[in-house]
Amino acid sequence: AALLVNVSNRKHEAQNPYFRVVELTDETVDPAVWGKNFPLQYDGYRRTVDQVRTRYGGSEAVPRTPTAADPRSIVAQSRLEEDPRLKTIWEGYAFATDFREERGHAFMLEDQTFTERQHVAKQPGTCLHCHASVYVAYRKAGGGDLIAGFEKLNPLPYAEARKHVEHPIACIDCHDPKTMQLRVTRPGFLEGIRAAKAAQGIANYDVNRDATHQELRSFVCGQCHVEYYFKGPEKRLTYPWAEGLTVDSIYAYYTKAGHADWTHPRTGTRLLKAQHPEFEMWNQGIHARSGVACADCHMPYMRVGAAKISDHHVRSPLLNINRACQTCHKFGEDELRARVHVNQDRTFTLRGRAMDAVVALIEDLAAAKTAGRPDADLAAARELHRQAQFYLDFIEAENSMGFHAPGEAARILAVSIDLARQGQLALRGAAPAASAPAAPAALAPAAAPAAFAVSLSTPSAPAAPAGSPPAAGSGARP
Amino acid sequence: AALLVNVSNRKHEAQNPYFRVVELTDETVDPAVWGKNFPLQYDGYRRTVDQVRTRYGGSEAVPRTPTAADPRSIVAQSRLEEDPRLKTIWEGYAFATDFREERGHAFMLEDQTFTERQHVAKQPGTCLHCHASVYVAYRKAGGGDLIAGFEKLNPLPYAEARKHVEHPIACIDCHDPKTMQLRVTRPGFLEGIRAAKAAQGIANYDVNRDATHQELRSFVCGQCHVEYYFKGPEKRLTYPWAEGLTVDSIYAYYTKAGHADWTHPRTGTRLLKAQHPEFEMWNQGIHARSGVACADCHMPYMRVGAAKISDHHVRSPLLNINRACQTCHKFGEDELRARVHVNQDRTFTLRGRAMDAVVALIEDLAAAKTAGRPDADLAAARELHRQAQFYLDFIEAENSMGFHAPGEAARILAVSIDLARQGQLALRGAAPAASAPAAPAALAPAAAPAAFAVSLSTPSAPAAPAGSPPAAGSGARP
Amino acid sequence: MVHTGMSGRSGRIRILVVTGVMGAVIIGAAIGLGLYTFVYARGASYLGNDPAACANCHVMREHYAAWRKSSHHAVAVCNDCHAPPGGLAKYWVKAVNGYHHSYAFTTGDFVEPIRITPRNRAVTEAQCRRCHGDIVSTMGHAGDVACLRCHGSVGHRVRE
Ligand code: HEC
Ligand code: HEC
Ligand code: HEC
Ligand code: HEC
Ligand code: HEC
Ligand code: HEC
Ligand code: HEC
Ligand code: HEC
Ligand code: HEC
Ligand code: HEC
Ligand code: HEC
Ligand code: HEC
Ligand code: HEC
Ligand code: HEC
Ligand SMILES: [Ca+2]
Ligand SMILES: [Ca+2]
Repeated sequence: AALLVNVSNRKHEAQNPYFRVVELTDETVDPAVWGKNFPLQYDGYRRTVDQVRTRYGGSEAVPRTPTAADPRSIVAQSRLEEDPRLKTIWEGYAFATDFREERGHAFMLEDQTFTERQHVAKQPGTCLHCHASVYVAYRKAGGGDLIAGFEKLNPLPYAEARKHVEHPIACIDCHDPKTMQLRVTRPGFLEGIRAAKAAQGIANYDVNRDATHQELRSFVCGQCHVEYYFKGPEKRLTYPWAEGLTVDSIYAYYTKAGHADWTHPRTGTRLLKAQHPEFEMWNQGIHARSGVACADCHMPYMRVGAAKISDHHVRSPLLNINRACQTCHKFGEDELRARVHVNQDRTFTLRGRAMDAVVALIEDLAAAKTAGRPDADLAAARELHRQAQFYLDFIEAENSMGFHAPGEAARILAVSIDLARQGQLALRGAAPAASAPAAPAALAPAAAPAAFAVSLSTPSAPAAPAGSPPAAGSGARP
Repeated sequence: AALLVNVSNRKHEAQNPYFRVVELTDETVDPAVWGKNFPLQYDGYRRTVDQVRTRYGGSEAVPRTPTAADPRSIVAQSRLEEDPRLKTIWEGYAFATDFREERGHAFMLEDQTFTERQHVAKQPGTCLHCHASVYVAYRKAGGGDLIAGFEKLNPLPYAEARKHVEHPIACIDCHDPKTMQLRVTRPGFLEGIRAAKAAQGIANYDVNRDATHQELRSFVCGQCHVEYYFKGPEKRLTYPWAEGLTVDSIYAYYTKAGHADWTHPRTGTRLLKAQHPEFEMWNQGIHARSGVACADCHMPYMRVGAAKISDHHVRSPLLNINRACQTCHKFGEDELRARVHVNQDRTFTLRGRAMDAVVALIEDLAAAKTAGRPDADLAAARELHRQAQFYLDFIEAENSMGFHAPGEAARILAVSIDLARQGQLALRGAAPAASAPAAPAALAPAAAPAAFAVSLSTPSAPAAPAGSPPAAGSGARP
Repeated sequence: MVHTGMSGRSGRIRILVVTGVMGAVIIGAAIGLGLYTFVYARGASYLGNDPAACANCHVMREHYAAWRKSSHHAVAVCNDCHAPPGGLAKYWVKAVNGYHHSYAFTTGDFVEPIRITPRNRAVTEAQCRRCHGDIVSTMGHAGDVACLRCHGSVGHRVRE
């Protein structure tokens, strides 16, 4: 009987889990207003101010004395102080002056506004795309047209553009105010995913029209947690996916585009900086391949009374293992944490090796340059420096310390190490090794099904690896 | 009527899957006799003569014209012809003359007896430990004492010892004839696992007394699918596990022991050859950690009528995905095969890179030697050659092309690449990098629970990684 | 224990439905293996709700054993998840499955591990929502959220 009563009570609650007390329109930016209709989600959303550290993630609240230029009294720990090798690797670029562990969504706007990187370099309005609730601002600036507004704000000086926004990411950036359906509001992703799909032979893909619900549970995150660059004088935010999403295709894209983020002062190498490619790396992992979305782990369902809601306190799943992992993995919390650490510790060790190799190459190149050796002598080594640094940075910048795709992370670091050491050898006159291509053609197709893997029912077998043993090429073979 | 009989048979079978028609004693070597009691298992056992190739495993039946010295009319494909770099890497060692893809258990004795390696080198009786049913032979030779017989046959010339055995692996090597319980009969493993457990602080471990049933489902395979060497003039078969089972601890063990398998004629480096460390690598993988045994995948349960038996046709699980994998993974066969290939293709590509690096170092060393540079100049490079070659070989010799532990395989190859390239640099006067230790101390403890992970109920958290970020050391942190 | 099946319907209709569909089942099964075997293998178990009946077939025993250890053993029997709620539909599904399973079992013509068919997967998904409709009503846009993606083992976890 108890259960019965219990259930019927809940029935009541559940019939209307929330009351629409306010009308939400496509202009309602303020999350507090949305919160009136959805208090549970709003509560979680607000908790992203919490700062708790995990072995490699979360963040640490570091007190500082506010200044006029930077009123923040608390920031996250500095990654540059944690590992000074980063200063050598990024020398001459804004990141070498200030780079911190990232923290919760609540801080995104102030952290961007006040980072030292704003002072050592003139940043464009483009930056706001991923640090503020720009959806309404874009549409206003574009006279109703999202893309037009995007193009208008991008080239403005940051301070100018900053005036157009007031909130960090808000409900409206991921939800349709009428239906609460998930949706993509970011031009960068709309265009990036279209290019990526085109590379797979799918013409003019419209994510809000063509994506499945389960895909959107990751795509809303892919709006920002991706590698990017500013294209041309218009500073158009661009996701380098036209060749595909693997580090190899992204590097190929940049090579074609002839793009460089900065030139290393001591080595003279035109370098690329990778940023937070969580979406790209997740995409190469077993979880994406199994249809597991970002939200499954970072916004797991939680029960509140008779309702089951998505935990809007977006954070490290290691702070919420029970809900984030244990529905699918029936192991204890400590064991699951240990499994993550095994993958992360391994990535961390290889990352250290790769940094040593890249730093060694930098010193060798610098010495050669000071010694006045002609550019022709340095060309080969610089080419290798450029790629080794990007591959290292791709994993260094990815925020799961390898967890999202452990095997792929290790492969990328192994390639980085090889190229950096070959660079040192090139300076010593060794012929560049006729080694395997950096991009194992084999992997692209094999990994492709994962690309936006959501349907477990229709998995596709990989093509035979270009590099596989002569007699073993046939995909037909078991 | 047929139908009815059919059904009633099944109900019957269920209770009583076999009849004991013959009495089996601890002297009954011939599997055909055991087969009278257990025809289903015997049938599977006999099917290990099948030769079917997978992308990286199985084996291909290659016809040859029998000779007096080697009467085999069919062998497996040559790995040396598939990749000639192996000849350079193993130059001066027996493996450079004949090394083939391994095939089913039925061939183990003839393949060992007739391999070219028997002619280019004088092999000891020790070899038989893993290629014949030696259990009864050892006890006979030792006057009832297994170890005494083992010590007696080891030092004999192979041809001499060979006369003591007639069967390849047989039922009695894994089963107690009275109870059919699994048991370990191999001195090499009995002593090896005791040393490994001692390293973990567990004194005089007796595998047949202390191992769980689920552990034995892997240990019976670990009797042979392991790295080994012949210790001292007594040619005692030894598994190098006294420091632990990771490649790092095994390399540390060999360094202490000052052991070398051969000296590379052109480089003068004292080298180590790794052989089939399936047990050690499996042990570092997520499956071992999840309590999944060799037999779960290589001898999955199969239903014959109403009886559920273990498939004694030991082979590549990719030839039996449905039974081997789908009990635990609810994905289609093609998808599961694709997942294996993603890991294997990645390992294969890195293996190629590591081979290029090691071969390049060999050529550099050889050139320096011919140029008459003093040994002092070459010492550092040789040290690096020795380790890079062993790490490469560890994955090259492991027969799952990385599947048993994909992340670990990639790490080991990355270290190999780094060391080989550093060797080349050392020859060019570069100071050896003060790089991270080859053995990330962090991993050992983290991986330890996996060591003989069978109890999921009592997982242990890893120690903090020695190399992890300063502020992140505390194991207490989530 | 949660009751499903005919609850809420009047006994008279019930008997009609049952007898009517009984025929369907028996005929279905009969086609599959002949009346005698149907009885021998207790194919009639398809008509009841007793989980033990499902376990009459040894190939179902692992699931039965696992179900008894599951979070649902006290609240849902096999048919609560594997057959649509009462009415003709229930007996129809049972007739079809009964035919299929009996045939497969008797001929031994099926692959193990047994995998749920897409059709029965849909039945099960619907049953989850039947009991948990309330609690998941807030979840995204129910219908396109597959419960089994995360909760596939609530009924019985056969391995691990
Ligand atoms: C299978 C679970 C899972 C999935 C799916 C997943 N992640 Fe993660 N993610 C993790 C874990 C575990 C970590 C490591 C957290 C830590 O070290 O504290 C992590 C770390 C992160 C971090 C750094 C968090 C921090 O605390 O610093 C970000 C950002 C992130 N993931 C974003 C994403 C995005 C975006 C996606 C989808 C494209 C995604 N994740 C998919 C489990 C997952
Ligand atoms: C509008 C851009 C944007 C979107 C959309 C977005 N993020 Fe973030 N995310 C950020 C920024 C910026 C930060 C860093 C904030 C800071 O450090 O001040 C961040 C931080 C994080 C962190 C780190 C928290 C910590 O404690 O270190 C996680 C985890 C994360 N995001 C996951 C997600 C997931 C999952 C989604 C989708 C459900 C998502 N993000 C969607 C921009 C975004
Ligand atoms: C494509 C989306 C995107 C764009 C464009 C972008 N960011 Fe971020 N930013 C993120 C995400 C995601 C994080 C959190 C993950 C991380 O820190 O790696 C982040 C973190 C940060 C942080 C906190 C961590 C740190 O690096 O100290 C700062 C500061 C920051 N961004 C500044 C900027 C500035 C300045 C620009 C423009 C030059 C910019 N961002 C452009 C997505 C973006
Ligand atoms: C919605 C289901 C789901 C969720 C949620 C999920 N996983 Fe997984 N996980 C999988 C699947 C599926 C696989 C692939 C292997 C398999 O088929 O079991 C997997 C594989 C793994 C592996 C082995 C592969 C590797 O990279 O080593 C680890 C470790 C793992 N998950 C940890 C986690 C952790 C930690 C979390 C929470 C942060 C998590 N998973 C959340 C479904 C999930
Ligand atoms: C989770 C399943 C799994 C477990 C557990 C496992 N293996 Fe394997 N094993 C595989 C797969 C998959 C391959 C790759 C087969 C192929 O490439 O055709 C493989 C390959 C092999 C091969 C080479 C087979 C061939 O066809 O050439 C050997 C030998 C082997 N494993 C032995 C072992 C031993 C010994 C253990 C335990 C110490 C073990 N395996 C544990 C799945 C497993
Ligand atoms: C007495 C030693 C010994 C034991 C015990 C043993 N193996 Fe082997 N195994 C071998 C040898 C030797 C070969 C290679 C035979 C040849 O190539 O002629 C082999 C080959 C294999 C192969 C490769 C088959 C192929 O088609 O390539 C697999 C898989 C395998 N063993 C798995 C196992 C598993 C699983 C166990 C335990 C259940 C086991 N082995 C126990 C010695 C052993
Ligand atoms: C510790 C156990 C063990 C010992 C000792 C051992 N083998 Fe093996 N051998 C194996 C296993 C396991 C395989 C199958 C896996 C493989 O081929 O890598 C194998 C495969 C082989 C093969 C077939 C594949 C090939 O290499 O061409 C030959 C031939 C062989 N061994 C010869 C020998 C000889 C000669 C000796 C003695 C010098 C010896 N073995 C000692 C375990 C052993
Ligand atoms: C390489 C090791 C090995 C060899 C050789 C071997 N078996 Fe087994 N056998 C196993 C394993 C592992 C199991 C599973 C045991 C368990 O889990 O209880 C098994 C199980 C059995 C069982 C129990 C029922 C079953 O199938 O699970 C019988 C009976 C059996 N074996 C008979 C034989 C006979 C007869 C032979 C010789 C023709 C033989 N075995 C050779 C490893 C071996
Ligand atoms: C007895 C259960 C069991 C069997 C049998 C099994 N697995 Fe797994 N597998 C697991 C578990 C447990 C994990 C860890 C992730 C998780 O918790 O789901 C895993 C993880 C994996 C992963 C992800 C980790 C990685 O290395 O990428 C792959 C791929 C995988 N298994 C493939 C296979 C294949 C192929 C087979 C058959 C040859 C197989 N498994 C057999 C239980 C099993
Ligand atoms: C006559 C013997 C028998 C009885 C009684 C039986 N089953 Fe089965 N069942 C089988 C066989 C055989 C299969 C495998 C059929 C196949 O995979 O082709 C099966 C498969 C299944 C499947 C998975 C395949 C599918 O059709 O989706 C489900 C679910 C199932 N049974 C549920 C039940 C339930 C619930 C009961 C009791 C109402 C039951 N079974 C009673 C023999 C039986
Ligand atoms: C609480 C719900 C629930 C109950 C009760 C339940 N099942 Fe299931 N059953 C499921 C789900 C869900 C699946 C599908 C598993 C999957 O695909 O992950 C399933 C699948 C199956 C399968 C196919 C095997 C598979 O894994 O696909 C069989 C057979 C089966 N059930 C039999 C039974 C029997 C017999 C009983 C009663 C003893 C029973 N079930 C009780 C939910 C249930
Ligand atoms: C006949 C009604 C009924 C059906 C059908 C049913 N459930 Fe339940 N379920 C319940 C009840 C009642 C509870 C509460 C049991 C308790 O608290 O012990 C429950 C508990 C749960 C729980 C929480 C306990 C746990 O195992 O984590 C989950 C999750 C769940 N159900 C999911 C499902 C899914 C998924 C399905 C479909 C495969 C399903 N249920 C089918 C009645 C049902
Ligand atoms: C970074 C993206 C993101 C932001 C920002 C966001 N949500 Fe969500 N929200 C999600 C995702 C993902 C889901 C799960 C949707 C699904 O699977 O259908 C969700 C689900 C919901 C749901 C459906 C019920 C549930 O909890 O699953 C409501 C209501 C909701 N969000 C309200 C809000 C409110 C109110 C805000 C602002 C305070 C907000 N969301 C901000 C991503 C976001
Ligand atoms: C993405 C993974 C995921 C999906 C899909 C999912 N759930 Fe859940 N479910 C969870 C998690 C995580 C919890 C635990 C929440 C908590 O502990 O607060 C849960 C809890 C539950 C509970 C137990 C609530 C309680 O504590 O009593 C029920 C019942 C339930 N889910 C039913 C369903 C049903 C029905 C569906 C399909 C409509 C479904 N779930 C889909 C992840 C999921
Ligand atoms: Ca962080
Ligand atoms: Ca083989």
